[in-house]
Amino acid sequence: MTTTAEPVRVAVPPSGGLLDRVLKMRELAILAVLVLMLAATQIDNSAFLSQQGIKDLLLNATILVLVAVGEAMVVITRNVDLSVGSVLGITAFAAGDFLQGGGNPLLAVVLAVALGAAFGALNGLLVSIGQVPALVVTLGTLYIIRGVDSIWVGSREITASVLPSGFVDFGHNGLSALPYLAVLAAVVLVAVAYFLRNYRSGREFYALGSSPEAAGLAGVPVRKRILAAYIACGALAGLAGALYLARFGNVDSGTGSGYELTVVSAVVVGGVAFTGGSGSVYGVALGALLLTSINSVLPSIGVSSVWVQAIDGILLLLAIAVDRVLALRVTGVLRKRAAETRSARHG
Amino acid sequence: MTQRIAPAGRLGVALAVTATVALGLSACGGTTKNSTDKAASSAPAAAVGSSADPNASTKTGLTVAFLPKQVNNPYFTISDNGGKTALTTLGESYKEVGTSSGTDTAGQVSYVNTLTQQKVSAIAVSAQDPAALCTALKQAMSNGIKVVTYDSDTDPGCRQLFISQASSEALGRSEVDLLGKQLNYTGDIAILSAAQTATNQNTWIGYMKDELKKPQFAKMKLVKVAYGNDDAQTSFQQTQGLLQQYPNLKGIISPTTVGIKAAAQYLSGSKYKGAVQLTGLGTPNDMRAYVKNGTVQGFELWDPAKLGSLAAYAATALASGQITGAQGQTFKAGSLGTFTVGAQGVVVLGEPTVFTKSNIDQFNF
Amino acid sequence: MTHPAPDQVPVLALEGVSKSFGAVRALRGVSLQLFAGEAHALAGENGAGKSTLIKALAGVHRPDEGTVLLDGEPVVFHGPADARDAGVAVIYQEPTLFPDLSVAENIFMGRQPRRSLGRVDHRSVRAAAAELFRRLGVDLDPDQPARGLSIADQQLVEIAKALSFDARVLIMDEPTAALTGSEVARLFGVVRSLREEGAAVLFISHRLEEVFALCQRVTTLRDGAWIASEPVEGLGEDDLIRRMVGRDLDELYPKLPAEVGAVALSVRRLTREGVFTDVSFEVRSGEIVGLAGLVGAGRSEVARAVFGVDRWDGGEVQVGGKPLKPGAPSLAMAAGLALVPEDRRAQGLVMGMSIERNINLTGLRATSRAGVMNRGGERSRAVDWAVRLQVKYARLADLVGTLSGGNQQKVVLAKWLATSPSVLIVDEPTRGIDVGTKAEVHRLLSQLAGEGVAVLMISSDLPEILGMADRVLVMHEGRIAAEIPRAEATEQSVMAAATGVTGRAA
Amino acid sequence: MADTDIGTGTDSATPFTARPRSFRIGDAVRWDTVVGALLLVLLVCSFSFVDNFGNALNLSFLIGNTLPIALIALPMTLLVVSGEIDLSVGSTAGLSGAVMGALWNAGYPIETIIPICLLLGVVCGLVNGLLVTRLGLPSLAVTIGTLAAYRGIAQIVLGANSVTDFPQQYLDFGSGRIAGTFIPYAAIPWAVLLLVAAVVLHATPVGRSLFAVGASEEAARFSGVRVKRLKLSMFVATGFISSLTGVFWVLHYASARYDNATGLELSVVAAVLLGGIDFDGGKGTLGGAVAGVFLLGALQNVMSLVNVSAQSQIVVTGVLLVISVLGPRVARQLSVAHARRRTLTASAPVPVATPAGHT
Repeated sequence: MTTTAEPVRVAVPPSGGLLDRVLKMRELAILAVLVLMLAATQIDNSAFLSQQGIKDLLLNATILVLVAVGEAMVVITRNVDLSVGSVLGITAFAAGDFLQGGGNPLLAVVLAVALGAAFGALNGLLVSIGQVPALVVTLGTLYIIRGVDSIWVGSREITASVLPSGFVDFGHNGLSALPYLAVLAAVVLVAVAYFLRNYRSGREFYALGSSPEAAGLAGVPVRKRILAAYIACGALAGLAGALYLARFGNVDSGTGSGYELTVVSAVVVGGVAFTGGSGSVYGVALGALLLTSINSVLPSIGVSSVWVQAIDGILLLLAIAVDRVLALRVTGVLRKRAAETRSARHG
Repeated sequence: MTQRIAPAGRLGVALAVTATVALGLSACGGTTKNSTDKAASSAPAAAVGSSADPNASTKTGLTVAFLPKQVNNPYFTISDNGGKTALTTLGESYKEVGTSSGTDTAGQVSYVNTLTQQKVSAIAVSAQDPAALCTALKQAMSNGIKVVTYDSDTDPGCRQLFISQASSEALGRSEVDLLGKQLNYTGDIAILSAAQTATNQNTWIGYMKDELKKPQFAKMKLVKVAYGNDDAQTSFQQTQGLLQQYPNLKGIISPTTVGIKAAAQYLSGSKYKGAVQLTGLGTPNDMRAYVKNGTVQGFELWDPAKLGSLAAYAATALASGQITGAQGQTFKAGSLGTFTVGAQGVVVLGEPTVFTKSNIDQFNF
Repeated sequence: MTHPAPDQVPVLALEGVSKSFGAVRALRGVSLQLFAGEAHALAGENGAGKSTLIKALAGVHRPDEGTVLLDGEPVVFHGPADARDAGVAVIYQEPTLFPDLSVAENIFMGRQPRRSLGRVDHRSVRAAAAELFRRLGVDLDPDQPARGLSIADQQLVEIAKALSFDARVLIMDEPTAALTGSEVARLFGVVRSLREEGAAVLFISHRLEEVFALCQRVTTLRDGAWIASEPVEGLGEDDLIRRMVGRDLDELYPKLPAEVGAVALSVRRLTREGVFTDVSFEVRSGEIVGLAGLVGAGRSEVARAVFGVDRWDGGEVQVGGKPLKPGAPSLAMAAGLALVPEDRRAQGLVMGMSIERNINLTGLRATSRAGVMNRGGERSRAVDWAVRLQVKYARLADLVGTLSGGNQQKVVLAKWLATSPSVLIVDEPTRGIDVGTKAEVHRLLSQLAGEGVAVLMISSDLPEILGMADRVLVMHEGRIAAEIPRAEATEQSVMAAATGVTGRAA
Repeated sequence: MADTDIGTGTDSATPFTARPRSFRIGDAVRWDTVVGALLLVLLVCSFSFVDNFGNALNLSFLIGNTLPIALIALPMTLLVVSGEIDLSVGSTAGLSGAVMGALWNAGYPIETIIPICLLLGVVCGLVNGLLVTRLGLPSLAVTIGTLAAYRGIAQIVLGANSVTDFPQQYLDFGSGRIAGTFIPYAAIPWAVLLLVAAVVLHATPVGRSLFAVGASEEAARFSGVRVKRLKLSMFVATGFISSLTGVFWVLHYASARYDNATGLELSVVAAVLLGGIDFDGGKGTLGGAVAGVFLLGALQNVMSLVNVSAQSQIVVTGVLLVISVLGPRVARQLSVAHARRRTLTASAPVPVATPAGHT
């Protein structure tokens, strides 16, 4: 069965995965900035990249990476979840309370993840049913969960002494410079990236964020996917809560407050745009690593911690400005290429 | 028919004009800092009306409200409960209100206003900021409400009494001595404080620096003051930064229960455990695990419960007219004994207790 | 080329289908049968109900009355996905794709071939997409992102999607509007091959010569009602037009001659990189200049640049002899220019606002004293112009979105005529409005020219261009390809210039 | 005379019908009158049942505490109506307070300091506005960035110390009350600004253009509205009022600290949305926003008086916020479904499960 129209063969330059190349370039840019910064710090203070130093860098980043990856899944579907800070706080205390009562650590982590997923489902239902702007709903649930957390926790506190020593050791031990927590976070990161890259529902997250109308037309179950994204984000925030408990050994009613702005910054610096449909979780992990490294780099080169917040803010502004300029240039290139191929085709 | 929208042009111009006019106006002299810098009202506000009558009977049925720097903070929970037990023994009623964040001055002011509204007999407050509460506290005092500060003071003019846990000087100097003994007076040291704007922290650090000028501390050098903002994760990362920036740091003083706990947690999980000494102010329950595993040799604190109950007794004494806050007056504080009002209305609880492996198990707070 | 036997069961059919949106009755008891292996044309004026019919077939709308029949059995499509699973593929004129995803993913979204453990088999997705493009005879790279594709390429992706699930019914809504001569030929080749494989094709186009070249049967709709379904063979073009329009042409295009005055709008060598180059033309007062060309030829872009919505890189625009600074619609309006934009719903009106407020959006300063708007002045201006243009509305405070397409277009015209412009640019003035209102709009344009207004009319509707324009400019790929006076302007001469095939047969 | 414009293929490629919005205007007004009524009911109940709510002292406390949110809610309402948002208002207020403290310590006269702080606010607004309008960046991402940047700069400027020795007559203006009444002095400039904002939004070309830009930016641009300049001036006005609030905050609490007004932005956004301002732009009234601000303020005051803990107050604010946004939309969906069911009763009454196009 051949088509009767004679195919018009015109050599179109192999553009290769232009889309992927742009994405890779974006991730390489963050990696370059990160490596440059760490190298400069190492020159200035040789103890910085010692075994303990590297271990601390990775440990600091694990919590933010987990929550930022969950948040990225939601932002890719063109939504946002501001309640992750409160979810982290309440799930950390829940795990601690369970452990305090003599529960086994593995079950405590599972409990934290389940509780996080439950809050994620609440967010997902509110956003997908009411078709309500996600920022406002999750701002509401941020307050609600924080309030419930402080009422339930009150002035109680989980201290390292009440936790099983194995759990706390797990929090800071590792194989030479590679802490267990970082390995766990890496496993979760790769799993989520693999899912988003290689599974239908994962691709549909991107489709939903890229164009909600086209997604509806293509038969993508919009509400189910939004709900799934929020449940995953809540579950990861829950897991991060359990790991926070292991790492810091201390949880009270204020844990995690204000964390959501850092998480959103990591997601945006990591190349996932608010407009949805683009960016990768690897980029977000690098963004998280970059932000937390700043908090470690500055004290070790003697810059007072006063500067940290200003630098984080300026870094975020730079990232979104660069993204915008990059996007404009890429669209220009694509349009020019489309015009060339068309005129070449029937000159 | 031209139709030009100069939408907000006029608004923008209006703003710029008002700003420049005011700027011009001020050129001809204005109230500057030194032109108005008369001495800030330093004398403690005397209790309104009645002179002190030491043997007036303690009134019952008073309501004393505790307003800690931060609700849900374990340290304040212990101290406020101490106040509660003292008040119930005296037959008064106890109440605790406060903000959930330690740096929400606006919130603390609105709580003082609310308490004034509810016409409580006395307020015991640990101030987040020396001046922010002044207007509100003065308002309360003018409504006949007795004001006592505890743990963290305000300007003397905004309260009648300050219950100091231990004299700031004693605290500052004793922490340096404690660390000096542990390092046998050699090596670089650093301080991990709470929020930059915490008044009691800055006063203690002042005395620590003065103590370090003494000859026996010649070989001990303070290299850095870091701020953990009373947040576990920030204190954690600040401790990390200190050790990375000064690899041969020998000792850390952290005069805040949150800071010392986070530093201890970091040290006990890193290679610096035992190599770097840590002391400061911490609660026995928090630090018991770290004293046992050798991360911390010794630290000190006062008993917050005693501080809370002394504040309660002082407030009741004021409300019953037994004292007015003037220097030299004395009042009984139940099992704690009698206390005399020092200069500027300061009442000192006593010497801090030092906790070490040997005596830590006798304390439970 | 077999003709379907009369007793053959239609693949997909509508029986007595009606659909209305609020007060507007889009379809009234329409029946239509699509047979395997047959190309069926759907003819009708703008606003005759064609798009609503397509959406009923595609499961986007649920008919109020009547049923959809699949292989003769009644069926209910709960959404576009049901229709697609039943083998119905639709190609809209401006396809909705995922701009951030690659072309291959666009085709197979939701139906990606999978390998072990349910994982998407990216290699076979890319390979299948390449195979589909080869089959369509086009060189699109499967990894190319959909963002930035020309409309022609976007349509190819939609067609490839239809091929990918072996669609049994292919519905194409004005697919050739943006295609050049060779692209149209290639598209027809694909349609013919699909028909040979047994697919039923429903083809909608304004260009009657395409209907006669491709289709075996044609159904005509007018004002939402079924007029006729008959074989194309033996049917004359004029009979078809009369069925579509229901009245003869000149009543539809009442163009009165007007005496032409001085140059009101002059455009010199206007250029915007990659969009249009070296465009020069003049419009005199009292003259209606038609601007024809294919979709994507750059006509709307020129209008937007002249009006100041977009900046330009080179050239000069003069209104009434005075040069105009680029990039400021407010300055253009002050100089007496007005633009009725192409997309009525997104550019012409603020859907969330009332009729009164929409009309006054162009006269905010005019109806206010000392910076504060006065309700009375605002109301009288709106009522005056709504009545003058015979807008049918219940209350001025109603949302403009509740009006029919024709009335909405009148509100846009009212909004701009209220600024009494000396130069009026109208972009697709009668797209998607009913025949009755269409004639009124044309009468209004002709009357305006008579009063000395210079009118530049952009339209893809050739009969409208030929009927209304004193002079016809034709644009092709961003350039002025030809200037044809009214006497010599015919469909052939204009289309030849528009598709860049000057001289050679289309 | 049937016309099939709605959802025709040629018009908008998306086959989804435009959401029938016939009662949106009615709906928006209805919501903000609901909030106004709620506020009245709350005040009446509190006057009668909550003891010592009604006296002058407490009312002045209530107004004093709510003023910062009420001040910033004015420009924020105009900004949200035009479809944008500014989360950096709290940090701008903090920065202007910090600069005020630093300059005061450096010995500058206060009459010079205050205009400088206001000018600083204009600059902060300009930065936000230019990034959003010239570079076309989303205002949410930009203002999250400037929230951190401005707060960081404030920390650098003032760092450890908190400045408290401002001249007494300014402090009195900041926290004092007009003799005999419960009206704080500072409420007067706020009332003036409220009047200005109400006139600008509801009775001037600027206001009408804001509604048009919020409802459909492209249609507004095609009608000659200078969208970029309009949005820029809204950001500048927000920056200016935020710095004014920062100055008021310092005088009201008699202390300039870098962490003043932390988290204020979330309270302002919550109050404005509670007042019925549509987050997607194009709808809402200033009266609704002010009602939202004072409903939240009064609620918090009353809850503290009846000893409701701070934590549960947070929960109440969160619940109110979710209801204020979910309420109108769900109500609309119910009535749309109801309307559709009515028109469908003729044919097979099958519920329409159209995929939810996510707006």
